[in-house]
Parts: sequence; C-alpha cells; structure tokens
Amino acid sequence: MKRLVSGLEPLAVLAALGGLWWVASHGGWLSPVFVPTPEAMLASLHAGLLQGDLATAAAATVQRMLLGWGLACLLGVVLGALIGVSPTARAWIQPTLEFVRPLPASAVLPLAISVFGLSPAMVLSVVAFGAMWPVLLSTVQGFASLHVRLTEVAAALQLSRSAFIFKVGLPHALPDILAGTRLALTVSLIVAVVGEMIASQPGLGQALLLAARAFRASDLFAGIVLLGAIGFVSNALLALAERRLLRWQQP
Amino acid sequence: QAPTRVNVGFTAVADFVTLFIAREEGYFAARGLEVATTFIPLNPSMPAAVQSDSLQIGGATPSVFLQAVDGGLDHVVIGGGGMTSKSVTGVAFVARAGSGIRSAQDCVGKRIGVPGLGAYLHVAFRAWLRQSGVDHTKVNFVEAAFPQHADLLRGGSFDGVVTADPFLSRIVASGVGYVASYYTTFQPEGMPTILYTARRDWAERNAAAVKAFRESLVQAATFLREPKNDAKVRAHMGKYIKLPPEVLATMQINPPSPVIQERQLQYWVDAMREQAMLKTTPDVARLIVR
Amino acid sequence: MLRLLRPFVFPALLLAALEWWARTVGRSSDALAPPTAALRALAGALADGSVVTATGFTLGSAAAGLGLAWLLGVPLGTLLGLSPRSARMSFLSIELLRPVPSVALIPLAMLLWGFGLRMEIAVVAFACFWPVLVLTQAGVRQVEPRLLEVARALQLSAWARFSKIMLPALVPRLFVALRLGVAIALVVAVTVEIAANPHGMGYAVMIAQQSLDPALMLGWLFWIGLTGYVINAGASALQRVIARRMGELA
Amino acid sequence: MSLLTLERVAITLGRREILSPTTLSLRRGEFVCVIGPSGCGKTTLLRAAAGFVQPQAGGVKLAGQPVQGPSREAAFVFQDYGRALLPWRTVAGNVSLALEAAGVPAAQRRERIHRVLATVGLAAHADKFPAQLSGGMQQRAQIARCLAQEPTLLMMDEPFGALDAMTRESLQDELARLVREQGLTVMFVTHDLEEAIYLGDRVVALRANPTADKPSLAAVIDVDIPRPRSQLATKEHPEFLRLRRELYQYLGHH
Amino acid sequence: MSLLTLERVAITLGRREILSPTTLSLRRGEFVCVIGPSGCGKTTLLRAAAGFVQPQAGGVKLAGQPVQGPSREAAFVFQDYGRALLPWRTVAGNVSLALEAAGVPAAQRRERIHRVLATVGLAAHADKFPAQLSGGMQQRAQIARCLAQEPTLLMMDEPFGALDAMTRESLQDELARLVREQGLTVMFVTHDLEEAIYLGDRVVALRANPTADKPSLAAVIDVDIPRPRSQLATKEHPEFLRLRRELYQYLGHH
Ligand SMILES: Nc1ncnc2c1ncn2[C@@H]1O[C@H](COP(=O)(O)OP(=O)(O)OP(=O)(O)O)[C@@H](O)[C@H]1O
Ligand SMILES: Nc1ncnc2c1ncn2[C@@H]1O[C@H](COP(=O)(O)OP(=O)(O)OP(=O)(O)O)[C@@H](O)[C@H]1O
Ligand SMILES: [Mg+2]
Ligand SMILES: [Mg+2]
Repeated sequence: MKRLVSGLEPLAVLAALGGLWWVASHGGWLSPVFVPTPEAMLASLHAGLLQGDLATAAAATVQRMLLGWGLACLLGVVLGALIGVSPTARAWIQPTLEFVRPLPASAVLPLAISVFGLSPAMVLSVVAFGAMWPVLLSTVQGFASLHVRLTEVAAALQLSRSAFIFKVGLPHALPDILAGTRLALTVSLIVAVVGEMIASQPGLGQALLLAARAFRASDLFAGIVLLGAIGFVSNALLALAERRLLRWQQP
Repeated sequence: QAPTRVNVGFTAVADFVTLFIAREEGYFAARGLEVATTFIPLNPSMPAAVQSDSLQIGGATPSVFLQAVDGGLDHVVIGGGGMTSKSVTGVAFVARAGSGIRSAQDCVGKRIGVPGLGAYLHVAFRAWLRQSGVDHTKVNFVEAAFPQHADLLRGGSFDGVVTADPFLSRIVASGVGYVASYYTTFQPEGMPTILYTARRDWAERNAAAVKAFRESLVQAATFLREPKNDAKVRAHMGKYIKLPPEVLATMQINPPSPVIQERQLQYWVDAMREQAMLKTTPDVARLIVR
Repeated sequence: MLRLLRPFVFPALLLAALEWWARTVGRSSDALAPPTAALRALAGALADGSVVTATGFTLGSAAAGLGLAWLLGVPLGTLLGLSPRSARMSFLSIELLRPVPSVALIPLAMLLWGFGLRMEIAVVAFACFWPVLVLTQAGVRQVEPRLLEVARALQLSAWARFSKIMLPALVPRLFVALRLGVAIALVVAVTVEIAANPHGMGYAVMIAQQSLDPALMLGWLFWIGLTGYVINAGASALQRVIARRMGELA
Repeated sequence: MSLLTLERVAITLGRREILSPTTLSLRRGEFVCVIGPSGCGKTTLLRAAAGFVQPQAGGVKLAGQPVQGPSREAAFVFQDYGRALLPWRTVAGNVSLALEAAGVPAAQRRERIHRVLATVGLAAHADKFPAQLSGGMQQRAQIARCLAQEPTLLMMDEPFGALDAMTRESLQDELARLVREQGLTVMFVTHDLEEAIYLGDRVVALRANPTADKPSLAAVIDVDIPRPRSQLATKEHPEFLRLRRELYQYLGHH
Repeated sequence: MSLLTLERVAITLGRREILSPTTLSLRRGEFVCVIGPSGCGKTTLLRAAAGFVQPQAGGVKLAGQPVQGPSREAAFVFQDYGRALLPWRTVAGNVSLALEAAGVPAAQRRERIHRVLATVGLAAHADKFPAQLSGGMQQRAQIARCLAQEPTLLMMDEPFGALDAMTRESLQDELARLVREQGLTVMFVTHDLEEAIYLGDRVVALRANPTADKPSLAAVIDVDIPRPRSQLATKEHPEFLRLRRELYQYLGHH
C-alpha cells in the first residue's frame, strides 16, 4: 500500500502541472494560438503518431541523439581524463577547448555546413561536440576533487598512468561523470533538435520548426511533449544504470 | 495632435524599398506618422513580433502571413511592398553543373535547396512544379540559407537550389551551377511578395495611421517608378540593407504594390491550399483593411 | 617561451587551415572568408563602437538569465539532494521538462514578451536552470556524510546547515555548474538573438550574414568565442582564489 | 537519577546483528567508558545513544525524553577526525561553528574560542586550516568544538587514539577536571584498557559477534578508585591493577 | 649496510621550520620506531623518507639511489586510514590494487589477498566496502594492502592507533614475525612509547618546535632486548622498564 502511494506521488505532481496547464489554457490566460489546450495537444500527438510523420521524425531524432551522446561521452571522458591527469595536455589543449566551447551551434553550424557540406554525419559531429562539455567538465572536476591521500596511495603503489586513470581517477570521478552524462544526454537531444532545425535534417527539430512557422501550436506542443517523453525515458534508463554503478555510495 | 509612433519590421530584401523611400523622403512625417524600423533577420518571426506589440507593423511574406492567420492570429493586411513581374530575373532555379537538370521533370528525386521551407520562394517554386505537371512531394527539399547555396552546390550536397541575386549571379559566374529556369517569370504578374500586416485591433484603433501609412507607400511607389530617382532609391535602400555597393547598384527591384487587392491575396491562398499548407480557407475580404 | 606559446598552437593551426581553405577551395564561398579578413572586419567594428553595445546586451541578458537560473536552481537542487522523497516526487516532471530545447520556446517567449531583454532572459534562464539543478543535486549527495552528522549534532537550523555546511562543500561543484552555465547562457543568448531578438552579438552576426559580409560574420564569431573564453578564464581564476581561501592546499 | 538510558537497544546493519539487546544507563555526572575489540560495535552503540541511528529494537532516553535525533545537549567526538572538520574553516572557525549553532553573539565568541583552544593546546594554531594540522591536532580541534558546545553529555569515540602519551595524559587529566567542575556526564569509547579504568566511574565491556547466550554486553565493572586521580599514583593503585587484570581476562576470553 | 639514509633532511611548511636538519639511517632488516609529541613532525619525516615531499634541504637515499618519489619497494601505511582506501572497492578489491599495480596475474591474486587478509584478521570481511567497516577494520585493510605489496621497506604512520589492545598486540606480534621472516626493514611512527620499545631495534625521539641548539632529533636509543619478544616477558624485562623511563623523561623535558 505504502509503495503504491509513493509510486503514485510523481504522477500526482505531474497531473497537478497538467491541471495548471488546463486551467491556464481554458481560463483564457494564454492565447490558444500559442499555447494550445492539453486536449488539442493530445489530439495532435495522437494523429501525428498514428498517421503523421511524428513517429518517424521521433525515431530519426532519437537515433541522432543516442549516437551523438555516445560519441560525446567517449570524447568527453577521454579528453577530460587526459586533462585531469596530465598537466601537459592541460596546457596544450584546454585553452583551445575553452575557446571553442562558448561558440553557439546556431552560429557555427552554417560555417560547418559551408566547409563540410550538409550531411547527417556533419550534424552528428556537431551534436557530439555540443554535448561533450558536461561530460568533459565533470570528468575534469572528478579528477580534481580526488583527495590527495588517494593520489599518494597511487604514487606509493607506482600505479602506471593508465592504471591510475582506470582504477583510481575514473571510479572516483564516476558520480560526477554520470551526472555529466545525464546532462549530456539532454544536451545531445537539444543539439540534435537544433541541428535538425538549422541543417534541415528530417526529425523532430524540423517538425517543430515547421509547426512553429505555421503557427500550429498543438503540433508544436505535441512535438515538445514527445521530446520530453524521449528525454524522460532515456534518462530513467540512465538513472537505473547509475544506481547500479554507484552501489558503494549507499551501503 | 501628437504624431503616432509605429515600429515597422523589415527583412533584407528590395521589396521593402517603398518603406525606405517613404521614410527617407519624409512622407510619413508629413502625415503625422513617426515611423521607426527594425531589421528582422528571419521573416517567420514577423507575426510573433507584431502579436507581442514589439512591432506595430510587420512586413511578412504572403506565406508567413497566411500561415499565421491560419493558425488563429487575428492579423490584417494594411498595405503591400513589391510584386511579381515577368521582367525580373533576380530569382531562379539553379542546377549544379553536371547534374543534367533542365526541366521541372528532372527535379523528381533530387535534393533541392531552398532558403526556407514553406517560405515565399519555396511556395512559388512548388507552384511552378505543379504548373509543369510535377508532383512536388517527389522532390526532396532541404533548407539552407542563401550564402551557403554556392558551397553546398560545389560540395555536391545539393543538386539544385532556388536562389536569388546576388548569390544567383555569383554561382553562375563561378561555374558551379547554371540557371535551369527563371521560374518566377511563369508566375502571373502583379502578385504581392511582401504584405504589411498589423493586429486587427491595432488597425481598427489606429485607422487614421493605417490610412496615412498606405498613402505614404503609394506616394513612395510613384517616386520609385520615376527612372530619374533611381540613384536616390538605391541610396535610400543602402541605408537599411547593408550590401556591397556593386550589389546594390545592379540589384533588380520588383515593381511596387502598395495597395493590396483581394484577388492578389487569393492567388496565394489558392497556391498554398494546393500545397496543403493551410487547414482553413481564409476569407481574404476580411483580411484586408482599406 | 615555448611554455607560453603552447595554448596557442592548436588555435593557430586551426586558423591557418581555415585561411588556406578560404583562399583555395572556398574562394567563391559566400559564407566564409579568410580569418585575416575577419580580423580586419572585427577591428573595424571595434573602432565604430558597435561591438561594445552588442556585447553589453548579450552579456547582460546572459548574466541575468544565469543569475535567475541559479537563484531558483541551487535551492531546489539542494532540497532535491537532501530529501529523497521530494526528489522522487519531482523526478518525472523534471525529466519531462528538462529535454525541452530552449530554442523551441523562442516563439512562445516572443509572443509573451516581444523583443528585448525580458524574453531573452527568460529563455536563457530556462536553459541554464536544468544543469544547475542537476549538478547541485549531484553535488549535495556527495557532501561528506560525516559533516552532515556534525550539523545534526549541533542541531544547526535548516538555513545554517545550508549556508555553513552545504554551500561551502558545494562550492567546487557549483563552479562546474557555473562554468557550464556561463557557456550555455552565452550560447543560448546568441541563439535567441540569431533566431528572433534584434539585439546583441547574435543579431550582429545575422546582419553581417545578410549584408553579404562573411568576413564580418566570422569576425563576430571570433569575438563571441573570445568573450566566452575571457569570461571562463575569469571564472577559473575566481575558482582558484576561492579554493585557496577555503583551505584546499594541494 | 539517570541522564541517559538505553533500553534493550539492538542494532542490525545489513543482515548482521551488530549489537544484541543492550541495557545501560548513565547517571548524571557519571563517566562511563566502553571498551571492546575492534569491530565489536562500540561506535555503533555510541551512535545509537546519540540518536544518529535509530535502533531496530529498544529505545534511548535523554533526561527522560525519548531520543529522536542528535541534540545539542550532547556533544559527539567522531572517531574519524579527518572527516569531521569543515576543511574550509580554520581551527577557530570550526570551533566557532558550535557557538554559532548555539546562537552565541559574535562579540563573545572570540574569547570562548580562545579558551577552549587553550584547553586542548591549540591556541597557537587557531588560524590554520585542518589540512595544515597533524592528525593529533585535528582530533584536538574536534574536541575543542565539542567543548565549546558546553554540553551536559559528552560522547567521545576514541578521542585520544591519535595522540602521543604526553598529550594524551594531559588531555585525560584536563577532561577529568572539566567533568568534575562542570558536572558533565561522559560516555567514552576507547580501545585502551588503562585509559578506560583511569577515567571511568564504570567500564562497559562489549564483545564481538554476540550470540543468544553471549550478548554484546560482556561486563559492567565499577571503578572504585578515589578522585581526583593522578597519572602516577592511580596507575599504581592496587584496585587499578586488579581491574586491569580482570578486564584483560574478560576481553581475552571474549 | 644501510637501506634508507636521510642526510641532513630539513623541512619547512608555510613559513615554519617543521623539521630541522635530521640525519638518520636504517640498516637493512632494522626496525626503527619514531616517537614524539603530537604535531612534532613525525608524519612529515616519514613522508619525506618515502618521497612524498621533497625536503627543502638534504637528501634521502633508498638502497643508495636518491629518492625522487615513492617507490613500490616501500609500502606506506597512512595515518588517516579513512581516506587511504578506495571507497568504491571492497576490502579485497583494495588489497587487490597493490597486486594489480605489481602486475600479479589475476589467477594468483585471490589466494594472496586471502592470505594477507587472514594475517590482519579481516578474512571474514573481504567483501565489505570501506564505509561498512569500523575504524580499526579500515586501518587493518590498509595494512593488508601494504603487506600485499611485499615491500622491502615498510613505512607505517601510527598504524595501530585505532586498534584495541588485543588486536593491537596480536598485530604487533604478527608484524614482528613478518619482519623477521622476510627480513623487512621498518620505519614505524607511533605515539605509544611501549609500542616503540617493544617493536623497535632503535627508537628515534623527535621534539616539537626545534631551535638551533635543540634540533628535531632529540635522541636515538638502541633497544637491546633479545628477539623474539613476547608481550608478557618483554614488557617486564628490566631493559624495557629502563628504556621506558629514560624515554619518558626525554619526552617530558622535550
Ligand atoms: N553500514 C554498515 N553496513 C554493514 N555493516 C556495518 C556498517 N557499518 C558498520 N558495520 C559493521 O558493524 C560492526 C561494528 O562497527 P563499529 O564501527 O561499531 O565497531 P567499533 O567497535 O567502533 O570498532 P573500532 O574500534 O574498530 O572502531 C563492524 O563489524 C562493521 O563491519
Ligand atoms: N600543509 C601544511 N602547511 C603548514 N603547516 C603544516 C602543513 N602540514 C603540516 N603542518 C604542520 O607541521 C607540523 C607537523 O605535522 P605532522 O603531521 O608531521 O605531525 P605529527 O608528528 O605526525 O603529529 P601527530 O602525532 O599528531 O600525527 C604540525 O605542526 C602541522 O601544523
Ligand atoms: Mg569505532
Ligand atoms: Mg602524524
């Protein structure tokens, strides 16, 4: 019984938010042109998933997101660990990364399109690039917050550089890295969508853009809700993995 | 009586030239209108800016305006910018060198770049395809901004682009592509390319200002038609649209259409309905304020 | 000497490659220009003062949006980190809202607030809020449990526990959130300006692009990167100073 | 009158029973020492008494009130001193935390901080950060914070384990003096038998791996050695030697 | 033949001279204990000997080679055991780390881990995470890791400080046995005088706040008590009692 209640609580919170939306859209606080009623959104969602292109668009976006995220994690952890353990790497590459980081995808994409052409691979690399930062930063942070005592333990055992990374640095940084990968997952979804908008690739991004241009608010919100659902499911899976990996934290 | 203040949004196309003339020649001021202008990079933001009262008047393309109305925004047309003309060859469908595209039929299954999906040039291009008996859903349209057209053609990402000057002439000159069709010349003459739009409630409350605005545009149109004013016109335009002087000097300017007739709007409604871009059938009579 | 040059080797190589590309393959490009031309164009913009106002607007709205995100995100993140129950209750709603791209909200923000500072701040705040929330929550869960027991033993008030134990312990992680947030805020602010808001650096990029001036556009991009770099370097320096003042020796 | 009462307190961690039902009560002003082999549950018992963990069975009462959680009345010296100090505050700042918690006005803090630091011999190191202190100094800083709290009940988990004999003996005597003067009640975990006898009014011996017929509480022994005690005289007192032998055997046989 | 030599090693931290120039050398197979009051620099000396800190003056040599940094030849038991274990590895995993570092093939690890864990009495807790261990158990886990390293030189910083008398005495004897059997050399910091005499071949006494005429190195005393020693007999040995008194006075007068 208690379990059931606690399982329903999150749904209750969500329902309350939905209720707020319903009241706001029906009470005339928001113009229906911009914010549709929940019913209208659901109708659009239903239609879009069953007959429209929403399902294929979502599948394309999910694929882009997952691939981009995988690449981002790989890049972020490798570069982050490199910067975390090696002062040389820090001196050589960190400034470049810090310079590139604040460049908005929206402004860089057109350049990338001009140089590399307009291909899915190009968009994918932009996604990976954009989503890499949270992983990279938290990996560096994870290494930096390592207590000196453990570095000394490693020094006393004369662990090789790679053994230090894999046996001390990365496990210690794991909670931070996992938090980073969770952020990166969201960012890669967002950048995938932005990329689809700017580089005109099939997917939810393009669907959202066209819906917004055509002032089809219910389609726009259906797309947004679908994005939320994609983000939620992927995040929940990641949270599950996180709990398994961080067992030692809650003995 | 204090002058009415209006903020008018424009994009970087020559169809706004009557707006620039009316402001620079003092036609607005003479009618008690204090007009400010804001450059809006992307035309689709125009209706939202008008709705939120950041702009009182927005220069939207017909497709943007009609989609906004279709979506439920209560906006109206109070005047017009340029209109189509068979003599204008500043817009064309350019095919990549070696692609072998010559006709509308050759476009089937190809990747064609357009400056905006659902935007003015795209709608017009699809209308041309239809007119030539080609199903536009069989053509693969991809959106890309004008300045990228040359690079994307060269890199082989696109088989053709729907583009406009000065990019058009540069692409052709560099040999990356060739003009497959000046497709806009197949369009009927005199169809508006830019509509000045406002919120209905604003237009009703400021009927005098709306009238003054349109009359200023008419006066500017007269000024524009006078060939001796050409240098002045281009100088005015250069103040608003920052283009290299050589581009400015040779740019083709669509003839003006300051007053919009129902049949002009109806042309676009029909074209867009044929392309399934509208859910409703807007009543054009209600959309134009006189 | 070499030590001082090391950070610039990769950027220099990158720029050289771009210069080469723009002068050979991309000669006829309308979207790209050689970096040397870009720098010249940027110098011109710096001279006429337009850079200062645009930079000021973008940074101002990015800072305000980030500040707002912090004001909301840190306390909420702390709460969620401390109370598993509230974390569980809000998990669903948060995870559903978090992936919504802020760019998808630009049209909505435009309609609600029109052009200007407010809509940009709102979109930036929305984008920065989630990373701040997630990182704070993760940070709170990693605070040394013994310190929390010290707080319990001293029966510190909720506020004292937050300000005297949580917050200082969180500082290193909050700096990660800050540095991430600064970059996101800047990126989103510029994106909002590119997509809709006719102010700031993003708008300048768009004007340059539409005026067929790729050199100026690249110049602006370089300037945006430089601004971000300087701000981030400032944040890192601040981080080091604070770490030292907080007794971190090694 | 008893200040702290543990009523059949039992604790299970994971699936193992760490502490079998244990009953114990501390009179006001009493000094009770807890000894036992490593891992037998001394820390666990002390944590339960302080309210850090809720026992699976039984209850704890402080001054007649059930203990729900830690209280400022009771100060707790943690065994792992390295983790119990705020690394971002100096020694003085760490002590100050207790005063801030009690709402002592800023004006009075300086003087009180100085006083307790002098008591533990850290007056010269007030402005150092924990990372700049030796292990023993960190532990003394923690003790100072607990003293600053001016508790009625002191719970100390191997507080002097990291100290050299000299410092340790002087702190033992200092603690005994404080306890006597201020009427403090102390629950003191140590692994040092002599320390337990020297300081305690009673010594509680725990055993590891309790079973039904061998509960955690192995023995409770009264220490009848007059106070004030002294390092030299007391440790040669016949009762001291007798108790030492007795307890040693207890622990030896478990 | 000396294995470890410290030549006029001096260390300044911040602006304070912690260790004035100290010369000391350990013969192969020798057991040297370092004692001194809390904060006098015992840990600092040991860290310098192990190569964790570079002394401001003087030099350290291990087997004739200048020490630049830590070496696997020398195992180091840290004073703050709570921080020296990898919290995400079990006890067995932590011990395994030393074997992995030395490149011991996986097949042999299990058995060796089991052996050292048995030595320190943790065989039953191999699968626990550090957070599930008592303080004393954590320290024993750290010692186990150092033993697994099979070093020639053991540096131990108050290794038995957190242990009860029984466990401590059994580990002392275990250590003495290992040292004898394997010919280990040990540098052992403790604050327990009796422990120092019981274990050491020599005892080095440090003093706090060194000055020009009172250097850090207060005394070096040879312990001429035959081995093997035993907890009962040795501690009643007249030499033991004499040394105890002598050192006590040394430390008492600083
Ligand atoms: N979180 C936990 N989960 C499972 N077992 C635990 C946990 N914490 C402690 N234990 C176990 O409880 C037992 C008692 O631990 P406790 O810390 O009370 O011992 P102690 O008597 O204080 O020992 P020491 O003198 O070494 O500090 C140990 O065997 C330990 O393994
Ligand atoms: N990073 C540092 N900066 C400044 N002073 C330091 C630093 N680390 C240690 N000290 C000082 O060095 C002195 C010696 O410290 P050390 O840890 O060597 O003492 P110790 O003899 O091991 O004491 P204990 O028995 O209490 O562990 C102490 O007074 C301490 O304050
Ligand atoms: Mg304990
Ligand atoms: Mg020490």
